[in-house]
Amino acid sequence: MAGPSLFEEDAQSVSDRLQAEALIVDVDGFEGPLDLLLTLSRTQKVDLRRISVLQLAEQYLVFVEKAKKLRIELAADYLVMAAWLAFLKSRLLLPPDPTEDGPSGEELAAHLAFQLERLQAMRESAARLMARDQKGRDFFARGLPEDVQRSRKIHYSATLLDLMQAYARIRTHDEFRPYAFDREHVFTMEQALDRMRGLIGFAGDWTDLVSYLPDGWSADPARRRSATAATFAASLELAKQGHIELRQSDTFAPIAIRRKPQ
Amino acid sequence: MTDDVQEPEKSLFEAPPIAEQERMVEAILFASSDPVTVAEMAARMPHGADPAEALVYLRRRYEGRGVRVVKVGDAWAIRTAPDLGFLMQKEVVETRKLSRAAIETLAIIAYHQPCTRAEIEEIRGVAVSRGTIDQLLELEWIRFGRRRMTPGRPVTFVVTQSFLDHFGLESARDLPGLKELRAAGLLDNRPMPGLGQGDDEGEDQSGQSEMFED
Amino acid sequence: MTDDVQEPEKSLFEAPPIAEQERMVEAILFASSDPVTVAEMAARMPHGADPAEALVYLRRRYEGRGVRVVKVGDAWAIRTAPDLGFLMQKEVVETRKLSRAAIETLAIIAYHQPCTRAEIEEIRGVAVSRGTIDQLLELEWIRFGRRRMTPGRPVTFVVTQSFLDHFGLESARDLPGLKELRAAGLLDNRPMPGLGQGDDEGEDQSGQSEMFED
Repeated sequence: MAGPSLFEEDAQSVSDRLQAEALIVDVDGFEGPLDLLLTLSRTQKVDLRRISVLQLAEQYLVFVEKAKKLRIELAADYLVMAAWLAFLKSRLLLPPDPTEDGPSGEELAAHLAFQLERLQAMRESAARLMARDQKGRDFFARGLPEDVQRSRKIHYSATLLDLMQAYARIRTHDEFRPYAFDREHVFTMEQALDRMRGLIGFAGDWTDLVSYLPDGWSADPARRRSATAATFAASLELAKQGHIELRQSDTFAPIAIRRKPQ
Repeated sequence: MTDDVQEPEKSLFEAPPIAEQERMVEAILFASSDPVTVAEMAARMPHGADPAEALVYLRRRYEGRGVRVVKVGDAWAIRTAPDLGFLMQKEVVETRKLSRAAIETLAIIAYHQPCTRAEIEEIRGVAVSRGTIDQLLELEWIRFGRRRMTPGRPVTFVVTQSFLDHFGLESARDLPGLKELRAAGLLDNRPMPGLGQGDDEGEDQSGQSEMFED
Repeated sequence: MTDDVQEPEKSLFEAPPIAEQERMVEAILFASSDPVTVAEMAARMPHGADPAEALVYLRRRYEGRGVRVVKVGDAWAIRTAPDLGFLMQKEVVETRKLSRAAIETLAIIAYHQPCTRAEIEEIRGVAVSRGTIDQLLELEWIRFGRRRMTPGRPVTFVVTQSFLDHFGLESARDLPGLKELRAAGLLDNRPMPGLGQGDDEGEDQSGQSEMFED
């Protein structure tokens, strides 16, 4: 790999040297050290596959030296590349040390050449890609697309289980109907109190409580029970308020009431 | 005017063949976001081109196709053939659960059919909204039955064959009865919201205490 | 299930004649500015229709016309013939704004996909700025691919259908010069000798074959 061009830098033409200076001034224009190497490689005017990596390393190191002299600050990755190329150069120049492990200078050089070739290939591919016919420039999509109308179709789902549960829910609801809903067959204490307050004025003598039951509440047992309970409760309330007296001659004997004498 | 710069000189004098003009009109109509007038086409096409004539050919070419060349005001556009409008509709099917009111109403009709609206309301204990009945009619799960021979001659509702198909029943008689529902654990004494729990006895007592407490 | 109700029964078994299907595909493709997949067409067409077959006819019909039927990935679109681009009012081409870094990054992703950021940086020899990737993602020319099954599980990038559409490519396999590049070994992931990057290799190759070789 060690080409004869090793110390040919001085032999470069004036235009080449001017070009090299321009490279340094334009250092911001490079997209990293690989890009710079690719540009430098063009000065060899050979196919990238036949490039002299040693010569390239030399060119790069010269570039970095000049940049230092001109007090141009190079980004760290340019300096890392310089150090690596210096190492590569020494590997290429010195005979291989059999005690040392690791890749040979040739292997490293070949890899650098591969990287350069690959970058060049990608550049060319990018250019070919961008040179293709492009949508909106060379060919065009439909200018007046018709929107696809989305119509929503709602599909209602219900299973047999849902149906049965719903029915069960309604039927269970029935069984739990609150008692208070059955007003028809319930005689409330308020109703009994109202009724007795009206009647008590006439009850100077002991009268059976049963005779105070409202009309139409004696025939049906359920209604009779409700009316009796309400009337009894009302009479207790009236007794407590001191309006009437109660008496019962024996357990389960008829209960009689009369107006409390003033 | 700007075309002059772009177009080769000869096009100033020699118009492209009409087939080529037809291609141009086709591309212009396709890519434009608005209908294009003949004058606009002429301005974009090479000198000497006759877009009106090209349009005649293009229009004929699209006769009976999936899209047509149509006149919109004094301009031209390519539009979907009217009989294919259905392709521009995408149906999104959304599955929803039937509302509680609807499923309960449906259950009552299924178990009690033929069944009037008043009967449904009596069993559910709440009014049945018109929307609920309409929804079930639309789903074709219920239909109108014979009118009831009672005052007012109310309409009745019965379940349909679709209903039976949907729920995998041979007939409405196959619906499980109350006993079976209970056996299946569907009639458990689950607490009703807002009501005291428990059995009938507790219910009675609360009723009684109500009687005595004021 | 619900479709059965809507579609006439016969359409389940009798598809429309192929000429009619061709019209339908024509209408669907004309109506859309984005490529439409065969599956999408089938979903909108009557049961039993075979849009793929109809496309063969339609494509032939538009050969040499002002618009063409083109394949974009696994979808289809109608686009104006490229030789008629001069007739159109050009859009502001986004590629103007694309930096050299962005264009190179796009090409690297297209040719090496699926491709990690580290691989892009390795090829370009310089860090990839976040903005570059963001710009390409925003253009919807690249998207995230599967994570690489290597330490750190880095994300990969792949090109999109929009990318193919924009550059008039049927698939990523049709990228210009792809075969030559591969034959020259320039798409191999060749690690720096002496560096322990061996693990990546197998992964890369499988990734490539996955993208390009089916």
